[in-house]
Amino acid sequence: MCSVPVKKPKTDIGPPYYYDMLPEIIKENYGKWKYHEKIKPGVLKHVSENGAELYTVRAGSPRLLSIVTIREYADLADKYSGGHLRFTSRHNVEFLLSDPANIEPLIAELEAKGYPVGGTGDCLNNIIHTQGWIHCHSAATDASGPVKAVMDDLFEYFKKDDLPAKLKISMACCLNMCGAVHCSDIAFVGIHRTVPTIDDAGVAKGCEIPNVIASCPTGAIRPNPKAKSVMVNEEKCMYCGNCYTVCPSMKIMDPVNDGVAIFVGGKVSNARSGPAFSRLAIPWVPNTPPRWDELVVAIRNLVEIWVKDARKGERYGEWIERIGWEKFFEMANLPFTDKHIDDFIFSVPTFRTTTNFKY
Amino acid sequence: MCSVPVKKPKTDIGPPYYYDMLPEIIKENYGKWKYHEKIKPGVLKHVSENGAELYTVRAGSPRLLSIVTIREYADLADKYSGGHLRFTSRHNVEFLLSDPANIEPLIAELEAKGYPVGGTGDCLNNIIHTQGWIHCHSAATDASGPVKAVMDDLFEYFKKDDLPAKLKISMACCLNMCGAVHCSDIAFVGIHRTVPTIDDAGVAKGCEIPNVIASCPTGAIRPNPKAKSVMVNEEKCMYCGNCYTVCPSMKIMDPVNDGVAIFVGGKVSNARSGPAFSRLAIPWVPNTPPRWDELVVAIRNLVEIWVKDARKGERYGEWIERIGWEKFFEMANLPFTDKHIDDFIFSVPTFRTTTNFKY
Amino acid sequence: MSEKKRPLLEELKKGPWPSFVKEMEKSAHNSKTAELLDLLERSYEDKTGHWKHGGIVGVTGYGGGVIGRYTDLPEEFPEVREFHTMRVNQPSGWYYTSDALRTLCDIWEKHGSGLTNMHGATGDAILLGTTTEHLQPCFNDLSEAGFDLGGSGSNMRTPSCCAGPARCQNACIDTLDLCHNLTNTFQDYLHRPSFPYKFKIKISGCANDCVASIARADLSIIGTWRDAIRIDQEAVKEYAAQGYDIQGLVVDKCPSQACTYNAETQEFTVDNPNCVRCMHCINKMPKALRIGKETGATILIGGKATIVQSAFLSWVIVPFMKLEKEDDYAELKDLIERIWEWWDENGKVRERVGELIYRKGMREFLKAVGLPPVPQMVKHPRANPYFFWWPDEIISSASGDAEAEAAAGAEVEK
Amino acid sequence: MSEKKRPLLEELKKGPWPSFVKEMEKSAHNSKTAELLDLLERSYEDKTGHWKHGGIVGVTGYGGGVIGRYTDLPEEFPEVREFHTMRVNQPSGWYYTSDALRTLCDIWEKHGSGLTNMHGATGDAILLGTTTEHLQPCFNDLSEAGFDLGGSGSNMRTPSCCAGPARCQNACIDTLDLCHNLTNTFQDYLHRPSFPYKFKIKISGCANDCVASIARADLSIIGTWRDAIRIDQEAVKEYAAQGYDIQGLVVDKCPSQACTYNAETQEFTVDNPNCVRCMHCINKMPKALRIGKETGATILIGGKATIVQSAFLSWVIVPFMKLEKEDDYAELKDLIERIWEWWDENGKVRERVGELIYRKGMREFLKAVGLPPVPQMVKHPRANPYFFWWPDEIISSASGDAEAEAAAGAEVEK
Repeated sequence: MCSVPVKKPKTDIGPPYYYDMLPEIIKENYGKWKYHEKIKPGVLKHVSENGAELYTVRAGSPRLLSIVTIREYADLADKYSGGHLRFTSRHNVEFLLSDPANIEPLIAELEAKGYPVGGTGDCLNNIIHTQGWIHCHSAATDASGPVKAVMDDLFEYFKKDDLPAKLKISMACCLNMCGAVHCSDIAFVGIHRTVPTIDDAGVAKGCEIPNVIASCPTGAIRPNPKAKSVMVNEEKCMYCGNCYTVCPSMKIMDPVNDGVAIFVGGKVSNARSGPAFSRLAIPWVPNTPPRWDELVVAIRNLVEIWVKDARKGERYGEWIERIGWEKFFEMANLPFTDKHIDDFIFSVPTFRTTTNFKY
Repeated sequence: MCSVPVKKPKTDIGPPYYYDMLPEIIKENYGKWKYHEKIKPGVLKHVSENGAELYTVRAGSPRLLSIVTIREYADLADKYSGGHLRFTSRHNVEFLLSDPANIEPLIAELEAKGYPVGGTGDCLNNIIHTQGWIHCHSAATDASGPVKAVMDDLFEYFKKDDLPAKLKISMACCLNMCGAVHCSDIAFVGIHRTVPTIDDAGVAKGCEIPNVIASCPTGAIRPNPKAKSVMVNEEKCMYCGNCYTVCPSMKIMDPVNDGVAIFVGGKVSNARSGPAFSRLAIPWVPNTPPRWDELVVAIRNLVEIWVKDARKGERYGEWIERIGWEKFFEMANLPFTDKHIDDFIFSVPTFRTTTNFKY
Repeated sequence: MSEKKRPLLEELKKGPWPSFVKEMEKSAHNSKTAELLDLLERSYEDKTGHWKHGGIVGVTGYGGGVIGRYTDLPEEFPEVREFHTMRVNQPSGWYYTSDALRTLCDIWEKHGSGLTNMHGATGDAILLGTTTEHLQPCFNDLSEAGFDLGGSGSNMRTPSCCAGPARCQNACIDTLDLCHNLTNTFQDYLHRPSFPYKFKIKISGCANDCVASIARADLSIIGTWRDAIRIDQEAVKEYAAQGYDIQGLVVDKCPSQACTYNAETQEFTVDNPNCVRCMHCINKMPKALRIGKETGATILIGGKATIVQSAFLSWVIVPFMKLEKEDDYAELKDLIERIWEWWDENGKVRERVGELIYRKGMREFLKAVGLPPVPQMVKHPRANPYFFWWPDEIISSASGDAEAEAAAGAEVEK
Repeated sequence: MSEKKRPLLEELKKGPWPSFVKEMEKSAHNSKTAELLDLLERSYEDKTGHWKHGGIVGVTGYGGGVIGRYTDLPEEFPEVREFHTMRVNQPSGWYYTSDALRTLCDIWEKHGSGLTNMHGATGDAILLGTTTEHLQPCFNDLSEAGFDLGGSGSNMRTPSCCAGPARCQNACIDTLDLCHNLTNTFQDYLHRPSFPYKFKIKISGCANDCVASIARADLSIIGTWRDAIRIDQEAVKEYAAQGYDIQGLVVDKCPSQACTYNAETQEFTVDNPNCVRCMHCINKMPKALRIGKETGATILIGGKATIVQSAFLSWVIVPFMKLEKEDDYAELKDLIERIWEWWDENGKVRERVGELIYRKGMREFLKAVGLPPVPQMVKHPRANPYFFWWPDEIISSASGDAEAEAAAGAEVEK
């Protein structure tokens, strides 16, 4: 046999050098930016110490991108921004323009192609999210679908920057909570609600039992020596699915009972107050593809009460901090349940150890 | 033999009826008090809805009282307050006067007998404390002695009510922290610093080994089946002495290494901010009877920096909250050590999860 | 005699604060007390205590109220070979007549060292130092004179309370009556230890919490109100006239920004729905501001000192409960008994109720004692998604189950 | 074809937000992507995912960078029987030229589904869906074109950073250079899993933390400064002239009350020693206020998402570190290696470094990595008295031991 010799690939070459990706205006003003202004939703202007002006036009994306779209981005960049663009950590694309005359034509073309411009300043930013049913083995719900449904509903807020403050919504399709879902103004998370179904033969054959036992945050898994498998203590299991990640024979999916939990009030920035975790608002809404109507309504409600009541400059959590969680539940017209009360490792510091509260 | 028949005592009769202890003016105005005023340090005036005026004169005590003193109190009460008095939760005695003309003569007589009048409003109140070497089996230091030494040194502040706010100091002679030592403006606590010395024979004979093992907050005790006793993991033991309480053969006293730790910034009242724990300021000062000079100097320093820097109305912890712990350690000229960083159950929520701090 | 024999303690007779050494010397004609001084001098030399506990001592019919204490140097100090403590249940609010105090002193002169604590951290009057053989006669005399013992060990400890409506305008509940009532109702739990561990009840009339109930009691009862703060605008004007900084010292320090003061009209207002009733403004302007009229108490649970799982402050379990003398505080007592029942059934040895709730979770506790979860129980809801579902909240078939959905709180207002 | 076959997904082509279904259809000439749509429709019907992981796949010489993925319905959907992900290490700050993007697209058209994420939460460009046999050829093409794989599994994950000094006036450090440098320095740790679990590094140029490093990274590097905020008083006056509410929106919201504004002189001042550098005032008045000149970074540790011990935010371990290009970031790299060494030695399988520190205590961690304890590491010191002593802090004999006393921090300033 005669095979074409394959050149051995170079390994460990590291990522492409970022500097080679930068437009001239950035190379000239690298580290010399003085301030920026918000021109309008989706458009920023950075001014450097020597007066150079850089314009950024931001457009939202569905995160899942076809190479067809990426090539369209490339074409737009060639046409309007000298071939230079970047992506943000929240799945937006940003074109880096040195000529302000190109701003409006670029926006027009983006919008015409269905790529909305917005998401800067006191806008709703794009929802950061995970893979869901498109690719994830442990997803308790889809990701792209619920995100699309919610963004369709809240679309106006992506385009307007007159919210009380930034609004960052995040989504994770299971308790692993990939991405900073635990620190968002509003976060929604796929959850399971039933204990795993154990395939004893599968466990015996394919899983390392000590690892399965160690994977459980609440110590609910113990050996089942007879079956060379494990058992789950139903009272201790809180359906996180970590055992399923370690051992696929601990099936955690339950199409009827899986659903979505909604958390509110987190933030990452240190501005004013330090970073904060999102806190449970709604323990469960059902999984209702294709458009997750209950979820969409619930999130719209959570957004609206904040828009209506918050003072200028108050992030979601800062607003709740001021009015109190008891008022939040009242205003949101949400039941407060035993699920809202922490019972995990650090529960005690969350208890109200004061008589200072509102009725 | 002929014995006098003993009458079988009544049990479960409950405490004396408080109402029988009250002076007429209180019975007449019970539940009808309208407001009170601070007349001067140690003297309060309560005014009722119908205009009645009740005067309270408060005097400090060393908590350990001889019946000789209590009889003196009784005589003073007969002379000045119609035979009525009460005690406070901080070891003060309070005479309840209806005739304001009796205030000054009572004070004069109290002071002449060595019972200082003061401790109200923005004063240093009496130190609440435990038994120490006078009576406690688990004391890591004496209680009455250090308290006497500190109160002698801070005496002026018991007599003046111009501190930034109330100042409540508490003392406990071991980690059991009897009394609300964990929630005081300044708290000092007897601590051990070495692992218990195990008397195996004593453990085998006198202690229930499962209880000894369960008593350890850090799981540092395990069985020693050979000796029918237990062993202590030196790396896990933090010298709380709880095992000693359960089993006297786990000797925890160490005269050379035992000493006193000092905590600051706690409060109990819900006024403004909710109740708060005191936090570690000084991990150890040595046990130096008879007058604990190092302790006295350390507490004086802690008081003075607050007196000097706090704004009117700021309790100790509120002051630190405003300036920040990093400034507190600087101002107090105290080293910050690895002991100050929590490593027990609820440690993680105490870590600085923000870049917001001062240098 | 003392100066030569006890040079270290002699140092503690100096200084302006009342000296406990002098107190002990006042009773030093009692041979026990004299030897206690010598033993204490020894501790000052050794830098260690010389006491052992253990050995069950008590009085007939009671399992608590007496703390056995023995020196570990009985040969050298035979008089304090036994030196037990008796806890005497104080009258509510620590009010006494001089006669009641003298009666107590006489009994203690007859049976003990003559040393006391007025009072101990438990609330009891502490009679410090007697022998085993004196315990029963001393109790008999106490009982005859109308005194009873307090609690010790794994039982309900002696309840205690603040000065209350007898001498405080802020008392939202009759702390004295409630304390007396609970103490008498639960005599059996007080005297006969049958719990996993100690259980403390402390009652404060308002959020100033003068008995530190939130820090020191497993069950903390703290008076509050649910209507409006009463404002006497004329008295506000008087404060203003005296140059009092109402804006700076009162309004600016309101934790929920519920106060306002109009410097021009000298009018003070409270946004009552947003007031958290912290007492600050009332404390600062007692002549002008008063608690509301519709009063009751907040009930909190779990407070304890350091051992074992570190100190806990009590947390809210009932935001507001009317406490009615008329029905003998039935609702509160019923709740207390349900709490004890659950704790008794589930608690390990030496596990405080707060530690048990931490271990089992509030949801188990609330369900067992029949309290509804409310946001006032938490500073903020949980951050983790690790919550449990009750079997009746789970949908049993693919056809759906409307009831379970409703139980799960899934409804959304349209 | 699609409308009849995929009615549920069809619903998600409606509405103003860009549709991921349309994106998929753009690449549906690829048979994998077409079948992925069908499989997704099935998931929408079933309300469950249809993916399995497991089965080690990868490229020669690497232990990570590829995520194996298989459908659990391989008979029905043979085209996605294997549907692996490749993580491509992004350029610092996600800056691209159009050519670089086209290169990536061409490679992915040749070897995969044509679907991507730009970018995943890890920071990498995600190439979504290929077969085992394409992995090595795809990698070869990527490498040839100047791209490398990112991390996955128990290794250093792909470092990422914010837009940095290329497009932000707040960048206190050169996040882009630092990210590139660390990524290259630690290539071996990135590609060959040898840690107890994943280790993420994220770098933000200022406390606004645009890459959420404090929430998402085990090691969070956040730019800051230690001198004074720069104030352009003329620009302040311009804000004032435009009617901007400087007092209400800037000064009153300063968390440490370190700003003042004099409405008469229109002067803005910062009390820098009491400033916590939170960025609020700078964010609100970017034309007038700038970060200081003496810049560096705060280093924090322990951030992670929920599993296992609930989510942690990173906490401070070095309040301020100069990060010098000149010395190749030697101090930081040295610290990172010491952290890895301790974690590697002490961590259990799947134990994140923050969880290990929780288990062992900060004192063990600090000693091992050689960092001094400072108050900036905590919100407040411990409340419990359960602290440990090192052997050399204990006095060994009754004669005393001055060194141990000093080590214990017992000195008091007179």
